[in-house]
Amino acid sequence: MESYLYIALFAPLVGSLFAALFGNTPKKLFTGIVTSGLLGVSLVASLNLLYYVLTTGNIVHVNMLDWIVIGNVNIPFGFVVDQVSVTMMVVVTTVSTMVHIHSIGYMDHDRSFNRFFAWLSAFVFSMMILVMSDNFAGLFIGWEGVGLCSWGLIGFWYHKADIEKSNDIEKSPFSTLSPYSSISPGYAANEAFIMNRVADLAMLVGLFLIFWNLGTLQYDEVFAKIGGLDHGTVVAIAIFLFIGAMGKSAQFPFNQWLANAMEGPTPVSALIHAATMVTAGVYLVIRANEIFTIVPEVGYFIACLGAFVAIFAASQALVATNMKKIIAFSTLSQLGYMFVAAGLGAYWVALFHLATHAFFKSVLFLGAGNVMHAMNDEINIKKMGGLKAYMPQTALIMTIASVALAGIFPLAGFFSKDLILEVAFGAHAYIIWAILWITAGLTAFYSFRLVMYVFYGKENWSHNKEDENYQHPHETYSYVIAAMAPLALLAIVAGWFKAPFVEMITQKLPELEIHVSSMTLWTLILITSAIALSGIAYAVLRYNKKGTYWSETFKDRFCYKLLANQYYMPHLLENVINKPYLALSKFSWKELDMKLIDAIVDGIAKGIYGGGEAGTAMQSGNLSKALKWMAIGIFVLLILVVAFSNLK
Amino acid sequence: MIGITLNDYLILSTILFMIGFYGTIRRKNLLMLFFSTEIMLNAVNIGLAAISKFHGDLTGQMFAFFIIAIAASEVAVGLGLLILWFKRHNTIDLDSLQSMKG
Amino acid sequence: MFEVVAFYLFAFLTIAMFSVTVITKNALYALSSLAAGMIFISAFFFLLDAEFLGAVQIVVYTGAVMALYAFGMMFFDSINDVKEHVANPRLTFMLTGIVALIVVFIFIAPVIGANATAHYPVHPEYGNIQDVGLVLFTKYLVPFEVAAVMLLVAMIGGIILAGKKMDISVTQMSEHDLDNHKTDTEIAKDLK
Amino acid sequence: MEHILSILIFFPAFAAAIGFIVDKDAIRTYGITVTAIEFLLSCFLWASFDSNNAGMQFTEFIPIISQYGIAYNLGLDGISLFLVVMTTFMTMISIIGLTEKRDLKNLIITVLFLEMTMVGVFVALDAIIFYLFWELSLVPMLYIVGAWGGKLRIYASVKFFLYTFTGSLVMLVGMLYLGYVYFQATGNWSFSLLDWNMMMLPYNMQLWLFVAFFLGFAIKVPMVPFHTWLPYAHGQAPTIGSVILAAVLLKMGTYGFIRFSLPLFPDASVAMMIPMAILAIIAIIYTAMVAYAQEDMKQVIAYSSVSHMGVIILGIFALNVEGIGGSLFLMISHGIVSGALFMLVGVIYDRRHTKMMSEFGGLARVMPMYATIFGVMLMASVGLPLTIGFVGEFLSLLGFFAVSPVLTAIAGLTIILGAVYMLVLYKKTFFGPITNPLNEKLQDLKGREITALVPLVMLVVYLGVYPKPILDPVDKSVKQLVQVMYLKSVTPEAKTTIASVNTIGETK
Amino acid sequence: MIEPISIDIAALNLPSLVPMLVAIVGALAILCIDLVTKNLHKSLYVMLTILILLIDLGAVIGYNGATRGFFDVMLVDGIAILSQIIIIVGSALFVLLALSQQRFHEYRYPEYFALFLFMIAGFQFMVASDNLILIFVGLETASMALYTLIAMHNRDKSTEAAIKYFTMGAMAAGFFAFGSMIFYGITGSVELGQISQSLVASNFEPYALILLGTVFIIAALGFKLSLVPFHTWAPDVYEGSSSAMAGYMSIVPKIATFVVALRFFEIFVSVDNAWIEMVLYVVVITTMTLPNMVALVQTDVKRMLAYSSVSHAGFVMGAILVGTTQATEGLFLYWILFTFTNLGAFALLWINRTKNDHGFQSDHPFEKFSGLIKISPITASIMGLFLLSLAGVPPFSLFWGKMFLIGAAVNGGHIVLALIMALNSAIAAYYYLKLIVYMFLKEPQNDDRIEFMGNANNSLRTVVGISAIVTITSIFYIDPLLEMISTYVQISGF
Repeated sequence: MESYLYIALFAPLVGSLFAALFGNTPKKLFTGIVTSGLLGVSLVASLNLLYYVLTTGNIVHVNMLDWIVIGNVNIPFGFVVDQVSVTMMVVVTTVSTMVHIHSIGYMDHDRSFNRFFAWLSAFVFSMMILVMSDNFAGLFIGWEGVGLCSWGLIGFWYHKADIEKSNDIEKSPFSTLSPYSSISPGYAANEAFIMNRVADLAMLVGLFLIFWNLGTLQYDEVFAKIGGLDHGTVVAIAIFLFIGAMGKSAQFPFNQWLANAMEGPTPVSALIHAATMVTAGVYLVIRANEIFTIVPEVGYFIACLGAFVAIFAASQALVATNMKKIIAFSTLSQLGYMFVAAGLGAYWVALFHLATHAFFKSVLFLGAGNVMHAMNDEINIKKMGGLKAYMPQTALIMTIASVALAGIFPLAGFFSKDLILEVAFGAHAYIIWAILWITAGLTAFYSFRLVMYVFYGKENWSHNKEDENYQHPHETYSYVIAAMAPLALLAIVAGWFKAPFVEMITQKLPELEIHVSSMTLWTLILITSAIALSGIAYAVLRYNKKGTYWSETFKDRFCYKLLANQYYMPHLLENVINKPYLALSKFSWKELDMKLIDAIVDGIAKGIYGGGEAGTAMQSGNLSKALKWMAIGIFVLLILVVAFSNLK
Repeated sequence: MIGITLNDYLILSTILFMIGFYGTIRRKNLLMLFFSTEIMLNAVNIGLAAISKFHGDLTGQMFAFFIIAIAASEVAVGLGLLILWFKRHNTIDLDSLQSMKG
Repeated sequence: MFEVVAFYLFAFLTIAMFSVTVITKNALYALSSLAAGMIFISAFFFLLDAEFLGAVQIVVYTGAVMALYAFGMMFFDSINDVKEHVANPRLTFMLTGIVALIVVFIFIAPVIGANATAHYPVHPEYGNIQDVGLVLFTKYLVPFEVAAVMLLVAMIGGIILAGKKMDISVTQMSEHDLDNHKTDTEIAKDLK
Repeated sequence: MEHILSILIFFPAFAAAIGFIVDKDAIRTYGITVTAIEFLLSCFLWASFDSNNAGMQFTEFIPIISQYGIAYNLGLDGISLFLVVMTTFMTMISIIGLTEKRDLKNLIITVLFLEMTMVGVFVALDAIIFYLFWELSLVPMLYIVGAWGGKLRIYASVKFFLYTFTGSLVMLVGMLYLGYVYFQATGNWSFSLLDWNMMMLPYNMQLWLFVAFFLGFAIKVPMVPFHTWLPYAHGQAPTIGSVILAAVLLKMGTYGFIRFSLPLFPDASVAMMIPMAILAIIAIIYTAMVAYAQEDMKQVIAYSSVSHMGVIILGIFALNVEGIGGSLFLMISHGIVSGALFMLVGVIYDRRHTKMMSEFGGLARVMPMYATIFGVMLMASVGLPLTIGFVGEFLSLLGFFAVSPVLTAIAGLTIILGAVYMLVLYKKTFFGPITNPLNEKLQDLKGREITALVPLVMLVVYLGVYPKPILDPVDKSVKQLVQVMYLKSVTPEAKTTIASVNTIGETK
Repeated sequence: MIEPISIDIAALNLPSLVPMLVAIVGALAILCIDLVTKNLHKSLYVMLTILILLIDLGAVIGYNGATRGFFDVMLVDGIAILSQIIIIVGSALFVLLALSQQRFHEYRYPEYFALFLFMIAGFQFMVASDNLILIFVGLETASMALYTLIAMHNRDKSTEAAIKYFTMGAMAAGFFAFGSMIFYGITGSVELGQISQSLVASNFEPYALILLGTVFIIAALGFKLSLVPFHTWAPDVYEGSSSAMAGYMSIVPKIATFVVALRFFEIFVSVDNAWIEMVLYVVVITTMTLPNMVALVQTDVKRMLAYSSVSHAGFVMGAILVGTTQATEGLFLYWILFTFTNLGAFALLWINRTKNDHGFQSDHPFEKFSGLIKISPITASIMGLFLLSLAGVPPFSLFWGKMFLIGAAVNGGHIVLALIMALNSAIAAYYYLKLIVYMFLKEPQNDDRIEFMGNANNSLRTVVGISAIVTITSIFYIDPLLEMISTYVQISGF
């Protein structure tokens, strides 16, 4: 089995390096094909492992080689394939394979075609390390690795210039109504990287805590010994690890980078910012469930935060017209769901939702990619409309995905999401439940708002070449659709494998027990589905009647502006952190370093020099002065005699 | 009856020495400046002679003798230098030699 | 009694003379007062029964030194008044005044050197000259010879410095001039 | 074999001496060959180094001033081994990548002399000999900065010389005093470290001596607030000067701390842990901010060096194997990375004769390979895992965490602030559209530059993935060092502290 | 009636006089040669001088008689021999500089070399006696000769320098006489040994009077050693006299005076008298620091070096303050190394002395040397070498001296002094660096007035070469040198 493990792990790396060889050369189709093929290999290997784990139930654990060995530290490159990681592996490889194929079509006109695939495969490799590592340090490697790749991919179109900030809500890079996802790809990339670094620091502290208390970073040993620590320490560990997770999973207050990350090519958003990387935080919590179960209070906090983020993000999606941002917000809110589950101790539920969400959300993004590709990178959903006629398959797929997202029976979303609500209810966290329930409605609404705006209604663009909003929409390549089909399929059927999944995963993760009568269960399911359906219904009907959602009067309201400006969080970052930090830095350079510290150093030198200039007065060159100096010398010495003649 | 002690001689010699000392730092005319240095040396001679008298020891006189010799030779060299300078600049004013300073 | 009177008299005279020397504006006065002072000093030597010193003093100073100075003065024709602008005489005066005070003050205390053993005692029976001669040509023979050398050095120095060869300065002449074998007189002309 | 260290020291000097005869058109080849041979020698040294022996190896001993106990005493252990190798390696690389045209001959000969002094510092076991090389290293650097530097070169070079000279003179007094103490203790003179390590010093004396040595080392490192010579020196120095300065000369200071301050003054070191850590943290955060404010690429990297040296100091004063070992590794990695970064800046400077970020933008499009390598080095500099930069930083912070979690958390800001200034620099320089028409036709890396840079890139990755070859010997020697400190410490507090920071489960 | 005195010649220990006699006789011989034949080339006299000096040196080194000689006037102990060696070797190297390429006034006089030898004899008497009279006479002999030699360079500046030196010297002579008189008055002796004994016997009473005498002696010696504030002559005299002479003055007269100072202060240091210690502390520190600072602002290299050697003198004076055996060894070690380095530096200035320096306000302004490395690399490198050595950069010779002295201070318990010494070396480094900066880091200014190596020829090059080699290879001979010094110092019990 080790061989499969290595294949699964290193195939993407090989692909990445291969593509990198041609990184600076013009487009070569085969780079795309080769990388996709290698990912296919990786996928097959992962499935193989899944089958193995599923059937035998034993786990594969290899220790490749030592990494850092000094003093008490002994960190190997070790990899483990157990029920949790294999699930992740399969999800990751599946989605990424499809995304790769899709990208061949999506990026076909891009001059940096090869570079794109190098980065993309590199990302998959890092992600694999992240999920397969058998110790926290290895996890951290992957953690940073995916960060790096997301930096490279968000900033993929680095050559775009910065957008100047404006107060016009239609143009400001900070609003979701403008065509710009952020100031510039470069800016977004750096922002994402740095924000993640902030969280990573916390994560590092967590690792240090673990190390200095337990002397190891290996999962199994840590989890074996963790019980022995005093509660406070474990709480600290849990909190720091979770802060790390918040960064990757863009939980509040680290959420802003995810929305801005939509600067990247859409497949990237699909793979990294929907399916895989952002879920790494959830994976960490699941992976470290032994730690979190000891400290339920932290878990509860996680759940609360998750719920808050769920509605916080969903609400922003209501008014946004930036297609990708809408989906990004929905991702964010779904992550909130997962954290609720994880926080309330339903780890496998979280993992389950993670998987299903990966499928339908990625396909949703890919669909969006098709649309933008067809509308040559138009991103404002209000400038689209009626595209169903031109790209039916895409329309179909996106609708399916949206339904799944909304959580309608029998699609994937239903099983996982509904479960989370049950968990919340079962944990007697009624407020959380309520929030999630509302969010479910909102989710259904905004996803269909998107679908309606894009595919139905009148065409807000023109066929005629003269107009500036001229568009020539067309369905994309068939193989792209073919690449999306499996995901769409999974979006439908994934939920049906709940039983075997549970059967497998509970060998690793704690059982889930919900102490509510089946009666209440059914009612819960009903009302949840009800609100979801009503959300869809409202979206569809209202659009068919009015063709729009928000009346002009409403647009001037504060709450609308608030939502459109993403709760003014970008402005906050800009004015409370970026600008003051720059000012402070300038101050410490120009004032402190130059005018104070260096000035003191030079001052001493100048002082001595000045002393020399004063000293030259003694050397007037006049003989009689010189003689006087001798006299003064005698005089001083005599004074010393008189003064200190007691010294002996 | 008051006798003259060694101290009296020493004080006298000091006073003379200081007169010479004063002269050296006051005089601007090099020639007169040299006079003053002569005075200083002579003042010392008195002291030495007196000490040798009161100690009944001849060393003092020896010393005085050598000092006289030294004084004489100083005059020779000093005058030589002065003449050299005077030939060039027609002055022996001390303020005339200030070409080097700082 | 005589000793006391003599001491104070000569003390007064020498002090007066030397003060004139350092204060007067007239070089001639200075010179003559210096000479007079020297002679009075020799008086002290006789008082302190160092006749040899006294003789030497008179011979060397009034004989040699004064003559030299006299010639010097004629050479520098500073017979008439010399004008000196003293920077700040008050400071100078105070400086020396204070120094003198301190020193005198210290000297008021008796010199307890009396107990010092005389390494080369005076033999009254010999008389000063022989006495001096004895010590000078035994113990102090080396310094005596060195003094001779010193005088020789001084002589050579005086001669060279005052000599004619110093009128022209090879140091300040370019190598080129030196090479075309100019005679010193020609060079001297050029310098004029 | 007996005298490999002496050979290692004096081969470059000898080569430099006879290099005067070599014609100036051939001098570059000459320089490369010599440094390459030197590097091979050091590799041979590494190969014949016994990793299981924690003590000094290849020792040599020749008395110089017998009646004052000064001897030509050399030795090498896991602590100094890689600094030597890194020195020879970076010197070779910097000469390979040399693009300077003006009197190349003098430059290369000077660099060779410099190499002698640098190697000497790392292998000297006698305090006076150490001081000798330490001071001597200033002279060639003065010449390099002053003769081939920029506008302010003379100010910069003189400042560099005087500042460090002053500090080390105070250190010299400390050394002499230590020698005297040893004389009083044992009755015979010695300035040999090995002898000094035998004696225990009373606490107060340790403190004073620590301060004396601190001045010497801290200025060299440089630690805030003694750092202001560095930006000038780097800003004005020619590329090769900056490379060697950053790669090797700065390490002398931190090496001095490990070699002298820790084993000789264990109690003082324990007492100074927190103060030093605070200085280091100020350096880390403050200079990171200053670096962010810079407009000149080279200055950014210069200040970033100060910031990284702060991390190294922090690791050293963790006083545990992890921290010290980590800081040693960080010295190596910082040497390679900052050296490479300075070379990269040099590349662009050769093309445009400016280092101002505002002059650039969008370079990634015209110089992709340059951008790639710069990116790699950037990531190494911000300490991305699997690059060389991570291991050292991780271990240093990890080590100090045992001392004070809170301070470590603050010091950890380095991974954020470091990312800030480096990424912003990268964005300003490489991202965005090409604003300046002069940059349209810039030529990408060419032969010599590639040959110089690619090995660095490979090292960055290789040692990042597999640091074991370095960590193993370091581990042994540092363990012994910590052991010595434990045994020599006179106050019980010190003993307990050293013990506690080295054992698991003591941290709260 | 005077009974005849009979003296045993053997008891006189005449060999103790031989070295000085050699010098004197040699001088007389030169004078006689001049009488016989005029206008001989200077090289003859130079070589004669060197030969005489060699014989002199032989007589000094070969001396193995009693320490006392000639009615105890002579005192030929270890430090006397050591200092004479320094004096003679320094002089021999210096006199080679007379063979300069260009012609200068003083070298046209055979008397020049006669005076030179007389001067050396004078110095030798100074160091080889503890009798204040002989010391005084020897000192004056040397000084007289020195004044003349300076003036014989024969330009306004040199005459001015000579007059200044002479006048202040006369005053200093007065001080010396006065001080000695007081000591004679107290102790009834003029021999330092006996003075010391009887002072100890009388437990330093009357104290005030003793200190008074000390003050005047300090002033007199301070003038010769150019200690602040008696140093004001030094820069002018150095500048006025030829570089060669300046270099000589910075070394030989000082070591002679140092020995006298050593003998004198030993009286007090041996009983570690607090007052002397304080005064020396003050004097040493000011003498190290003030000239250092003034040297920073100099525009002329020679003048800068003048200040620097003043500061070096202060540095060495520290050894006398410390007063331990190691310090005394340090003093001599330092001075031997300093001799070669400083001689080398001044010799290089001498080599670059040109006559057509019209327009420059002084002989060797810094600008003159800018970009020297481009014009004549070897000169620049060697000059840089000397400067680095003076600055105390290891491994060049003077570093060992500095280290040894600072070490002595530390071991003597004067940590503060040691620190001040160290910091002063740092200050000093700046002005040495200034010249290095001009030579190595600045571009040459093509100015036709500037002509390098104009005064060079093989003998001068030889001197520089010797100095350079000694400066570089110091690390190899420090040990034996120190052995020799310590043997000499220890036998004379300092």
